[in-house]
Amino acid sequence: MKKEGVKLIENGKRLDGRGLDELRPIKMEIGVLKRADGSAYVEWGENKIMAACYGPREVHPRHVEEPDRAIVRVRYNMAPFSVPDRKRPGPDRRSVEISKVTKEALEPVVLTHLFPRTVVDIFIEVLQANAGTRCAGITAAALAMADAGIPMRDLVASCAAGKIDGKVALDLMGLEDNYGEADLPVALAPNKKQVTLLQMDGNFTRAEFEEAFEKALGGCLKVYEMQKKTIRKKYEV
Amino acid sequence: MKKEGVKLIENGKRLDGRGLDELRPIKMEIGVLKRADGSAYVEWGENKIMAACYGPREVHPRHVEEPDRAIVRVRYNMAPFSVPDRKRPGPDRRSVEISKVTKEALEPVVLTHLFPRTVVDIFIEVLQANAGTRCAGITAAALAMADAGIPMRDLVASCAAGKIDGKVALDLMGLEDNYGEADLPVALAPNKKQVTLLQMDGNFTRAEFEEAFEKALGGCLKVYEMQKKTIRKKYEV
Amino acid sequence: MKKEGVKLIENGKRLDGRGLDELRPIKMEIGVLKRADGSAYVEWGENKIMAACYGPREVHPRHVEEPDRAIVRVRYNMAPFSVPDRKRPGPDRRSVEISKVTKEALEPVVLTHLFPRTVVDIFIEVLQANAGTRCAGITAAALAMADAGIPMRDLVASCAAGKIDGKVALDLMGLEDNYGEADLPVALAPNKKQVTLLQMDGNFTRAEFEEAFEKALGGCLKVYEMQKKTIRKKYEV
Amino acid sequence: MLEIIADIKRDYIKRIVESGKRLDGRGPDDYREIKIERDLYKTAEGSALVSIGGTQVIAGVKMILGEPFPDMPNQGVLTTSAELIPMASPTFEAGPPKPPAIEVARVVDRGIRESGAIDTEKLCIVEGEKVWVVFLDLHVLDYDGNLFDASTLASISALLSAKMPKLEDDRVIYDERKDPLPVKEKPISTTYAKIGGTVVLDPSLEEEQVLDARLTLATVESGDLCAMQKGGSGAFTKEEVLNTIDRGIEKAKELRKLLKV
Amino acid sequence: MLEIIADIKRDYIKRIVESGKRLDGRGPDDYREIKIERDLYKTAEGSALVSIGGTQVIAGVKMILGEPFPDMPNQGVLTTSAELIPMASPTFEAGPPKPPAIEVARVVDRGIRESGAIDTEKLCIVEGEKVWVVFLDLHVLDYDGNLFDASTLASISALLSAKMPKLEDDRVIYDERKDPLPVKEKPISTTYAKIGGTVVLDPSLEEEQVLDARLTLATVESGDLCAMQKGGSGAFTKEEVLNTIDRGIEKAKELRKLLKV
Amino acid sequence: MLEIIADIKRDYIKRIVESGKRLDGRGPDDYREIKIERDLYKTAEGSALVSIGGTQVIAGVKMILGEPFPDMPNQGVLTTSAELIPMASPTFEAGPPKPPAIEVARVVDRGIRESGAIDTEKLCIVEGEKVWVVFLDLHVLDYDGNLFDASTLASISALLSAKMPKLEDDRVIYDERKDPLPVKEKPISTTYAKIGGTVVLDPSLEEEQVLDARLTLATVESGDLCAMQKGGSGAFTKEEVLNTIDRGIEKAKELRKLLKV
Repeated sequence: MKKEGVKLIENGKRLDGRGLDELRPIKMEIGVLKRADGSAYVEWGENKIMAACYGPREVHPRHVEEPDRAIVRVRYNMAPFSVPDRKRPGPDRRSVEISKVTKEALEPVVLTHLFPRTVVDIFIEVLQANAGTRCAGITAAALAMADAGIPMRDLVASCAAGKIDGKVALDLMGLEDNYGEADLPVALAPNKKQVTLLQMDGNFTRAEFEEAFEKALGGCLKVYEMQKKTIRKKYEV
Repeated sequence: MKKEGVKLIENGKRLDGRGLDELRPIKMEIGVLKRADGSAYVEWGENKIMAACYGPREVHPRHVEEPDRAIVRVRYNMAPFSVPDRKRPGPDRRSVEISKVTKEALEPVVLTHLFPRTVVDIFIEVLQANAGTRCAGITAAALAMADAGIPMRDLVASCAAGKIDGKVALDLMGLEDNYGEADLPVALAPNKKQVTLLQMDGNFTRAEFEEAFEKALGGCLKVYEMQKKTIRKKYEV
Repeated sequence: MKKEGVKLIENGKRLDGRGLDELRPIKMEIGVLKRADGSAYVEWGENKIMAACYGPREVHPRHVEEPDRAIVRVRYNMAPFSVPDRKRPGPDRRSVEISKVTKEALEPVVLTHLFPRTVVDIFIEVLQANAGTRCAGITAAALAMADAGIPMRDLVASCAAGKIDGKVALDLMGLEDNYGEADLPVALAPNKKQVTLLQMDGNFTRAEFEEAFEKALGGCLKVYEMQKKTIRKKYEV
Repeated sequence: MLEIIADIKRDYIKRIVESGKRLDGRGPDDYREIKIERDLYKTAEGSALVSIGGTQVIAGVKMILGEPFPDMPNQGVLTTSAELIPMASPTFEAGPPKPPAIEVARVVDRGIRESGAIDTEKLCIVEGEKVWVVFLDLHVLDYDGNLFDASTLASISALLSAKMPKLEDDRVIYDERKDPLPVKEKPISTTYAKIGGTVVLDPSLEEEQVLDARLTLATVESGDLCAMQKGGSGAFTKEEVLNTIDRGIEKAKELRKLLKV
Repeated sequence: MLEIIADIKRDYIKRIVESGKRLDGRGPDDYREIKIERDLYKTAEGSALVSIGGTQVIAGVKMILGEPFPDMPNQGVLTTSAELIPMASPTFEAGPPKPPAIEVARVVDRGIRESGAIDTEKLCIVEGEKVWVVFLDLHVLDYDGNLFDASTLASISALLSAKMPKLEDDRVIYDERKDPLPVKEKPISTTYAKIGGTVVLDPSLEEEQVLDARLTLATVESGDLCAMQKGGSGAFTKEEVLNTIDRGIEKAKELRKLLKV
Repeated sequence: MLEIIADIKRDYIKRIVESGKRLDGRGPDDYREIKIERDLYKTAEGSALVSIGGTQVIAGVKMILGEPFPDMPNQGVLTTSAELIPMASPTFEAGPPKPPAIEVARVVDRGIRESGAIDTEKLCIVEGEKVWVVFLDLHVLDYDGNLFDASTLASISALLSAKMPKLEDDRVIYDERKDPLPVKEKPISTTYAKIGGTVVLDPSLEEEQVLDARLTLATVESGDLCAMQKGGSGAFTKEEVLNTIDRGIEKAKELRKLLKV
């Protein structure tokens, strides 16, 4: 996955001019779809992500419902035109895994015991991808859930940190992900500081991991502030 | 789809000797299968089509049944050996679309409100294909439904018209379909002159369209006469 | 399937040193899995087979259950690494057929009327294959069923005979199967001498068939003795 | 109970439409508001997001190298797919395309193909061996009725916005795009719904749910017809068909102006 | 209630069969009426429609160019498939072939393959590179019992009627067919059902529904056996097997005469 | 009723774990008994059967010739799959891999890939054209918890036992294997379960059924981390994560000794 030979940091700046602790530009909007119960659109660097939430609603097929709580389902999907090499429609193994960890990143904040025998369905569509789609997707999905009025004990904000040219850096973009040495996507439920997503690949020493982990958690908190502002704006008249 | 360079009309006659308003030879037979509730076999030029009807019967899976009416389902299928280049078994996109428009061509005449929570299943098998299989299939299916005793307010007869060498012509056969300029398959419930199928591809001016449409409707009426004769013959002793 | 040009018998001995009526070495063990209700592991020459039995248990999906008896289901599966040319995961046509005949080889001995509306599920996994996996699988499956305590009127033992270099021989191994002239797998419920599996391919005269059939039945009886010993050993303390 | 409400609603919509009005106040030949945004996604060779009222459809164009069909050795290949993703409606399910998605893709494809919208001969690189394959992917984000017109409009807009990637020794360089995709015709689709005895343009979702029959026609700039598709469990009379076609040919002229930006 | 009726019917059929008679008046070694129509479909290289009583099966032969298997570089390839289309029975469902369809295809295939019916070496065009691939497709139109024998009879009839398409510079010209497909053996399948203690030929649908076990054998012209398959949830005794085989070998001789036309 | 029992059991297990004990008497950093058997199947290039307590996983290595990925023309290819066959648990179903199987395969794959366990450059035969493709198939026979660690241990053991088949004029001779597969790193996976407020190593099936969250980490010989995966519907605090990682790095050293035989 990781390759050598490309210089990713020059004079303390990254290829897109960012410092090591800087996020890419992020835009958020909610309530962008008519049919869905809640929706959000997030642009995060060159990522463009739409998320929708339906529910709580009846479960089909019936036999997967739970008698004492709601279930949460997530479908992460990439549009065929969202990557340079066209993606064949339908789930591949990568998107199945991301759907699973995204579900497990969001479920901890949902008050599922309030609406048994129902489902909260979350759909994430990647329209343009450039590294970090799972973090942007989780962030958008949390907004869509809030927009839908799903009873939640907290929001979820997500951000990654990684390692490029031997240094720990926040929020890798496409080229950095391709030629960097490690990536660590994290999701945080900020109120109780709960880590709900944690994945890693590449190579970190114990110390580098801790540094990257702290950085990613810091990124989550910045993302969280933007989420709150976005939600508040909706209720301003 | 359409190509140039082949002469399809010479001295007012088409490649198979027909005039512009002539149908290919058509043979019809009903009650040809033992297990089906109704069945029909139609030879239409070089098309050989079998249709069967089962129902009204219980719906599986249960959740697609309708509380106030019967549903109609159609499966149009080509046998692997029905075309020069062997067709892989199973539905392709073309046969899924033909199944859908065929269903919508037949459903308007079925008295679905008389038998709620049931299904009328129609199966069309193309055994040899040579342009016009959907019209022949609809025609055969209507016979199979009549043979099965499905309560219907009317029959459905189907026929196409097209454009070859710049002229509007009835009932294109294979070569004409390949090298012609337009095709317009139509289905008609003759009693109330209801158009239940209408598709078109190619190029028609507004005037050509009207001419072709009239021709196709005329073809439907001829087919309808043959259908009635076929059904009557069954009850002659 | 069968090819010429390889000498399979020399001085009355087969390539692996066996005589014409000799079985390959067979090892059997039961109760080898924790989760399954019953299980068995069989090594038969170079075949290594695991079988598991679950049941009688509730049927999913519900609509396939039978109101007056248990159903028996069998899944015969080859691990990807069980053959020199990696097998793609998932059922192919061969394993679907073997699953079906295996089910029909085992079902005659199950007292299905004692536990209506349930299922006995049998899973056979081929971990290393070298001709004769269906016979080894049936033999292992019968042991797993016994281990699970499924009420049975008899065991089922299975063995094949074939034709190599023009001679009838017991229990063909891989090379013999590839270059031999016929193969006849048989399963026997020994108490009432009931033949529950019978397949054949290749070329047998009527007389050769009878000789091979007798040989295969004799092989079943030897396998049956080993099965009984294996079960008994479990209850020795 | 739910069914009784549905019946009442059905009757209500029918009565309104038959009285010459519509639920949202439109006239029988009015579209809902139409918006077209072009070239939104850098990863695509071309793209457009079209909304008609609450319906939102993205069309994305991707190009790869491939082989021509044996019977058309000197022509590029067009492949159209549509996904009715479950985001877009509570009734859409994940999984392989179902008949409605396949119908939309095939009707859009027919309009583009039969009108000769793409100059496929210009997509030939080596005759009989190597051509451009154009994937046109329709991604329905929000479904509020009339997918046919929104999808065709998004498709032709995306094709018009598409730039061909650079080709270097048989490698496609997606980062460098220059020449526009050769588009030589602009098919426009107009869709009518028959509700009771009345035929109205651009059915909303609520109108679609009660319609008897649907007629979609695609026309080219000359006003000629290039594709047509009837849908729904009801029927049209001959006169309704002819009359609807006249209305559609007129309306397409208006709609075509939206493409000129 | 339905089950009680089913039980009564089962007992009734068993009693009749055990008394040496059958529901439709046949003897234990009688086939129902057999009809063979050959070469019905111009689009196929060969075809046959066989009916045995109410059962109707079409076999169609199609040929394409392909590669040989690596371990048989000088031999053509045979691929046999069966579709139990939902037209043929209220119990058949659409979708990928289920175990009964796969079993029919594989047993028919085995009979043809193991008898050496097709001279596959004559289907080699360039050793190791290019051979004819023969698709044998079984299309069951009406299912009234005993698919095995009807399918094998249709298959061998279709193969005997097949003509090879012309080959011109690696292009297959399906319109021009001349040489017959090289067929050198005619396997015949006979199927017996064990009902109670009795074994009868050619089970009808009703007999299949109550049978304990089934035995199909395929024989070649010399009377040798080339394939066999037991089915059903019951069992045979050794003597029943041997006795049934003798009956099948005799019966196949009769049946083989139907192929000479 | 069943649910009440489940709730009681859940509470019971949580109370035990939070008191520093476990149902089977282990301490919080104890594995159940681990057994590794290597090179069991002659048909595989390499194989291992690993059991951790009642969990049994086979890893099998098969190699074929294939093409490299365009962006890595001089490297062999690794493909990891996992099958949770229905033999292994009453809750596993036949069919294409479901999310849990895909997750196991991807996490194992990530550990092997990111640690550089296989020297993929040595699997290149002709740059850009021909390389060895290594299939690593995980076959779960018995599921009693902690598939991640059993699967990674089986995988690396199978890779270490693998011998490359002989290559003769582009034909793979599977009967003759000689050189070992080039393995240059040995990733070890350790999995922890958070149950109530406590984090314990190697969850058994019963513990998995009640866990709040799961953390799997893969480390290399230097103690560096190469892969990590959180699972489960609950969450970790930052401190729990850091503390668990320290425990996992230590434990991996112990586990790595099992590979030296």
